[in-house]
Amino acid sequence: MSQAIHFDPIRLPPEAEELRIEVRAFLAEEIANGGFDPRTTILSSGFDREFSKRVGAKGWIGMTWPKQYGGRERSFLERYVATEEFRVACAPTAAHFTADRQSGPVLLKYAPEHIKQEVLPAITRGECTFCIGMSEPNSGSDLFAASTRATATDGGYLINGTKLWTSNAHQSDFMIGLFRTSPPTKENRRHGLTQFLVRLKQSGITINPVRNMAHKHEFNEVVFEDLFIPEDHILGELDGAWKQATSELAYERSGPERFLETYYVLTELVRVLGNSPDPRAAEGIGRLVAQVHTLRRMSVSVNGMLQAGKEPVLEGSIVKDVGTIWEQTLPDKARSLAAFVDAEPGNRATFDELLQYATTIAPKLTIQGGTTEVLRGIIARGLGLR
Amino acid sequence: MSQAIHFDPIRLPPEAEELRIEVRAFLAEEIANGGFDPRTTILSSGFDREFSKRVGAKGWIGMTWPKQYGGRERSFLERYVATEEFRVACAPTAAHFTADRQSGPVLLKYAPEHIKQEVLPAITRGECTFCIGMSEPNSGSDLFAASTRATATDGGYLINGTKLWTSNAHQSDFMIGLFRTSPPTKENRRHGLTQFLVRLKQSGITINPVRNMAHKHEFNEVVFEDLFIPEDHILGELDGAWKQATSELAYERSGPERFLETYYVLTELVRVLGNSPDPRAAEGIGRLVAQVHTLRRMSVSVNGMLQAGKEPVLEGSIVKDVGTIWEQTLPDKARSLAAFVDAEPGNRATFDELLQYATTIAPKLTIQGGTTEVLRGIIARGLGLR
Amino acid sequence: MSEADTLLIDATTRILQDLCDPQTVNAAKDDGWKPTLWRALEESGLTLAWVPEERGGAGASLADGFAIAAVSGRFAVPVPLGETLLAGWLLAAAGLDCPDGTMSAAPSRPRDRITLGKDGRLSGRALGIPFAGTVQHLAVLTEQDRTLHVALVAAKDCAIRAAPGLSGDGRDAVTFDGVVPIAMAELPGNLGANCLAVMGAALRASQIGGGLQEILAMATAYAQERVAFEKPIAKFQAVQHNLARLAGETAAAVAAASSTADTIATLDGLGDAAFFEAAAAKIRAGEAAGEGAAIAHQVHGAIGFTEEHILHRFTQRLWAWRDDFGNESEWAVQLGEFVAEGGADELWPLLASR
Amino acid sequence: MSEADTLLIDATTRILQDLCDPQTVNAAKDDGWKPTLWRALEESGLTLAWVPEERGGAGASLADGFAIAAVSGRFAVPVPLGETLLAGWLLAAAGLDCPDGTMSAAPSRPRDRITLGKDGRLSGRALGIPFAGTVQHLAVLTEQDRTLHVALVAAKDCAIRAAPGLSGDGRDAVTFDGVVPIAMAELPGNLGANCLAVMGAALRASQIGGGLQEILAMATAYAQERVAFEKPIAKFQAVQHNLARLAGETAAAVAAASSTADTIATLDGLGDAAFFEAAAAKIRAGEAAGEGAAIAHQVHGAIGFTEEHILHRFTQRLWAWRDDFGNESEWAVQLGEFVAEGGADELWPLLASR
Repeated sequence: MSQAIHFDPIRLPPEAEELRIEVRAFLAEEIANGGFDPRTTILSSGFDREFSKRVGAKGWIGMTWPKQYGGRERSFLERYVATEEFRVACAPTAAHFTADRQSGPVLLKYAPEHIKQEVLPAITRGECTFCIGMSEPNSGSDLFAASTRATATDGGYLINGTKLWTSNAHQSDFMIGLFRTSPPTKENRRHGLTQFLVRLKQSGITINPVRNMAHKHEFNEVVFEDLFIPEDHILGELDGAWKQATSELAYERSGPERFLETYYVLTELVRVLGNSPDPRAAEGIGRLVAQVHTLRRMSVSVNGMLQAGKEPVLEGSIVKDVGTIWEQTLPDKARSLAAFVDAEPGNRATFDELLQYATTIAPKLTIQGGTTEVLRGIIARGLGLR
Repeated sequence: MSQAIHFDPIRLPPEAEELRIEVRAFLAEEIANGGFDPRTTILSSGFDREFSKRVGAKGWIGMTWPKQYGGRERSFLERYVATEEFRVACAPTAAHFTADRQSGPVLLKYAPEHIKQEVLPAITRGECTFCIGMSEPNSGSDLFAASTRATATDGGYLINGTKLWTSNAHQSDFMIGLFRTSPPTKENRRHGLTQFLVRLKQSGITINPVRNMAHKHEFNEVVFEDLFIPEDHILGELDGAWKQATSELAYERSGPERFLETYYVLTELVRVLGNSPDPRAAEGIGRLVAQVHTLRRMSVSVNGMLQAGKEPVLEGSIVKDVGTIWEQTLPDKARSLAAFVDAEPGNRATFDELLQYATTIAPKLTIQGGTTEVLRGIIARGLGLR
Repeated sequence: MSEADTLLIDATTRILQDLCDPQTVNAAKDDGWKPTLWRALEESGLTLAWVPEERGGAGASLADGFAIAAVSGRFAVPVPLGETLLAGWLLAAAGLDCPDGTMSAAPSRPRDRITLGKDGRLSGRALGIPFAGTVQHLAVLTEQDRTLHVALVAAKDCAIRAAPGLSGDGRDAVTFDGVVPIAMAELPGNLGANCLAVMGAALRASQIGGGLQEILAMATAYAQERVAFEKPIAKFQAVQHNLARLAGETAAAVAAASSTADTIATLDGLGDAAFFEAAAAKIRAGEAAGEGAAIAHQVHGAIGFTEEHILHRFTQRLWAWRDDFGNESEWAVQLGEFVAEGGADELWPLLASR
Repeated sequence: MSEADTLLIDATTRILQDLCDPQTVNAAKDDGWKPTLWRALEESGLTLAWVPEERGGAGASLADGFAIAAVSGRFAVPVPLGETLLAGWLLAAAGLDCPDGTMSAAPSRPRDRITLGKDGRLSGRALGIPFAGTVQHLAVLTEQDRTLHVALVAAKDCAIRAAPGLSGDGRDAVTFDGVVPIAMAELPGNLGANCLAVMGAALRASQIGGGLQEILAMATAYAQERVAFEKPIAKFQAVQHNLARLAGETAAAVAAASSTADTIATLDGLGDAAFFEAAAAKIRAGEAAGEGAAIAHQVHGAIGFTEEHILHRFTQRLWAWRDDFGNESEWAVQLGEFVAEGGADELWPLLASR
């Protein structure tokens, strides 16, 4: 039998709450002076290099990293607070978020020193955008089916093949790519894949847009033709990427972005339902707020336990499962609760616009970054069932 | 790709509606003269041999069967109407329902003539109660794992082993039992089981009660020790029960009892919510009524298509899946909708009592007679996925 | 039980297969295919199926029209076929002649009211009118001192604020203030204020049923093709159960919609039975649209979320259709109030009467 | 963050393991084990953990008491441990001494009111009071001219209509008309009319969290033992996903409950923060109780539906606990009104403040 599920009731420390005040002030000023517009950010990809540079200047990208690489050595709970404030404010973080959350920590752990010194400080300055080259046309949920080859050559590797669903590749400087350096073995089908740092701004790489059903350019197909990558751009163990995949997963699964993706719908729902909702509307708000509060408390708890050196792996996966299902169903619940809100001009135009957008993007929330099916398999493994 | 899902919008024919009037008059009189009490029937097992005899006298048991066996050769839509009226009136049909729905049709198809002549007319008179001996301690969802042995002996078989979850065995005259006559083969693990007619009122059979979580005696453990069954009590093909299992399944899966098991909760909910419900309550009622109406129309349609010689096998399984999930979740939805009904004495006492009972029995509705998991596997097969 | 003309259904299916194949439409660079499709539908009489021959229509049965709607759902038809059918029905019901070309009907939202002044001019506003920005005419249900009228209006005479809606077909805001109808007549006595809502709901339920049938087929086929973890995903129990649930939602929508269509086709006028069935069908089909679209997307994974895949042509229309002519909540409150008024002991007789 | 005393939790766990093992209790022929259990709990000071030592209690922290409640949930404790804790807290809050023996607290339903007359007699009625039919005393929150009082009442002085409730523990109707309290005192100013509801909700949420943890463990273990179709059912993806969902519901209940307990334990009095957390916890834990119980039963199949299996000891209490001290709907309306009053732009600051 597995360990009991546990959530320490962690509160954010004073330094995190102080940071929150700073972040809020920054965001308010950004909005006031036209630095970004929340509505536009929601409806677009939220990619804004200038904004990212301003965030970097504040020291809020890679803020948990060592100072020698441009980090601020702040706690994960401080990062948590900054992340949730940026998310709720609908700020355009796409140009730095992937590097901040995923790629930077991978480099910190696996990159050679000269690459760390080159790339990490640039990330913290908001000057460096990363994308993740994992999925392929025939390898989505099953990452270990990846077939894009990295063939050994003089001083490095030649890459041939195609990555798919690569968010923001067309606007990125780097990719962390998963390539096949050896065939899988009989004993271990996960063997033979290696992570590489890929510099995207060079020949040998063709990036084709894949528009989504909201008609936006978010995904890409990235085609590699004899792209040379020097040997020192290998991140971690040759053929051993499968050992590295789980290193930062608890953080990645339990962040506030795992349940706040459609939070703006709740804000606008409360607005259109007004200050004196009838019992039907009040009950609906109450249940939604109870859920989002609980998710946030779960998420804070996992981040706090991680900071304290515990390993809440099962709890982290659960946050993502429950959180993504919730943020996915939120638009439908909001639609129903707002059914009787009067449609006089101005009353619900913003709500309707954002609801329509959220409805359209909702399907991806339980697919991207690991489907619900895969995630529940992971939870089942955590329960000892697999 | 499978055939598209289809539901002919079948209406009940005039003769069925005439029968409905008769059945309603009968039930109203029964209630009026104390023949049965709906509330008591809900809270008990609903087993009443005298009532069954009165129903038999009206010609409403085995009503679709040939007249030579006591049947009335009425249509399946007429039987449908009688079944739903009995169910909604919460009449005590347990003493005849199993024989009427399942056992009688099996006998009609597979029993030798002299057994048909002996047993079927007795069933139609309401004098003969059947139970179904399928499940065993280690064979629940997986019926083909049954291990109770039928060993060939002079002129028949000796039965040894244990059946479990046998509803009403302690009050039944007969069982249709599934026993192992041969081991399974490598090619076909379903091979080797045979259906037998078992006379329960004899030695060699021990029936032990298994109380349910509502503390009621509904299930039994039936232990066979060298019970002799004559050869002519075999129903169908020796070792070939697996070929027979599906014969009447579409009827069995699509009947009104597949979604009306907790219908009384809806009736009482409408009562406690009153004639002028607020939007919250009205919406709740509206959605529940839309669903039960749809289920009923699906169920009528499947029965009508069967009567017309079509084979809506997939549709029948879907009725059971959607229907049992609905009747299972109904108590919880009703609880929530009635949350603000005032508790003044008398106002909601009946509702609360029945709701509590329905909450307690709800878990079994997606387990008995084939779990949701098994049923969805069957639907998936119908879709061509397996 | 009413029976639709199978020849007519086959003809509709053929036209849509030829000229409105979702794959071809999705890949088209411009809207050049639209006039061709519309002409074929119009020439075959499908667009005015519900209009008697003497008023310029095809004089098909009510059952036929609902069957056309269901087929249009199976193709996620992006031209106002259902809307023109409905507008034609409304005009014909009031004894008005029908123009050629595309039409839509207003109002769609239950609380929108359009009134007819003593000066013969309309006033009021209707939101979320499907295709309003692109059709030639609108059939409008309007009131004058509690008397119901049907008005034929030229779309160009109205102030229309275009909104693409979820499907891109347009869910436009139409302001009728000051508009003088092209023609007008009183609604006959056997139809009430909810007649357009009831017919619209029944039509949308039929389309949702058709759309769900198609995404069930698509998702089933995709699950058998797509390989993950070295086997077709159809072999995973989680995928099988998701598809079984999608089949259940599809079944419910199809059953509720065809029951409603049959009720309207076989009864005279649109009384309580039609209201009850249409309400139940719009609620249940609307719920199924939401659940079903979510499951179909989950089975398809990332590919189903792309512009180039046709799944969104269906799911976005399913989402849009559930909002038209009353959403689930609006109909549920009406149905709940109707049931509550009858009382607990009348609920079963009501259900059994259907 | 508050920390409960691990020694105390261990002690509670040991007593319950020894004297209240669900399997033993379930198989017991009579209630003979109950006094033994109660004595052990009382002697170890657990029953009056929330009462200061000078008032006859153990003087444990608020965090300790909630930890005891969570453990009691893990054992589906069928004696009024949580209820006596709560009653003791209420009496102590008003500065009253606590009697020995079993207690419960009233009212439990949000709309029940008990008033104190000028003649010093109570009037009013409270429904669904846990264990009221078997406890010795009741702690009652009562009003006199808008001033809140706490009264200690002998159960035998009240008119009690027994009802077993879902769990069999008793959810009894208590009529207080004419009852003279044994002792009485005003509620201090830092507690409001909702104090008993807030503490009761927090307590029940903790118990629900504990109960869910236990049925998750039971269902997980059963799935690994039970064989069907020639393999442990734990190997079926459908069962794995059901258990993953149960884990999610358990996690939500546990997280919400422990957050609430921590809030109450670390703040002074029961202000808006305690109300907000308790409301959210009772809503979310109540939802989890319903979903979780259904999943646990589905995984267990027929065996879990029998009297002889202990699962129902947990699921029936989960169902009962979600009704006590305000059900999900009642709390949700209150919470929704609170949020709405603050307005849309204050929601995030409110959430972030927790």
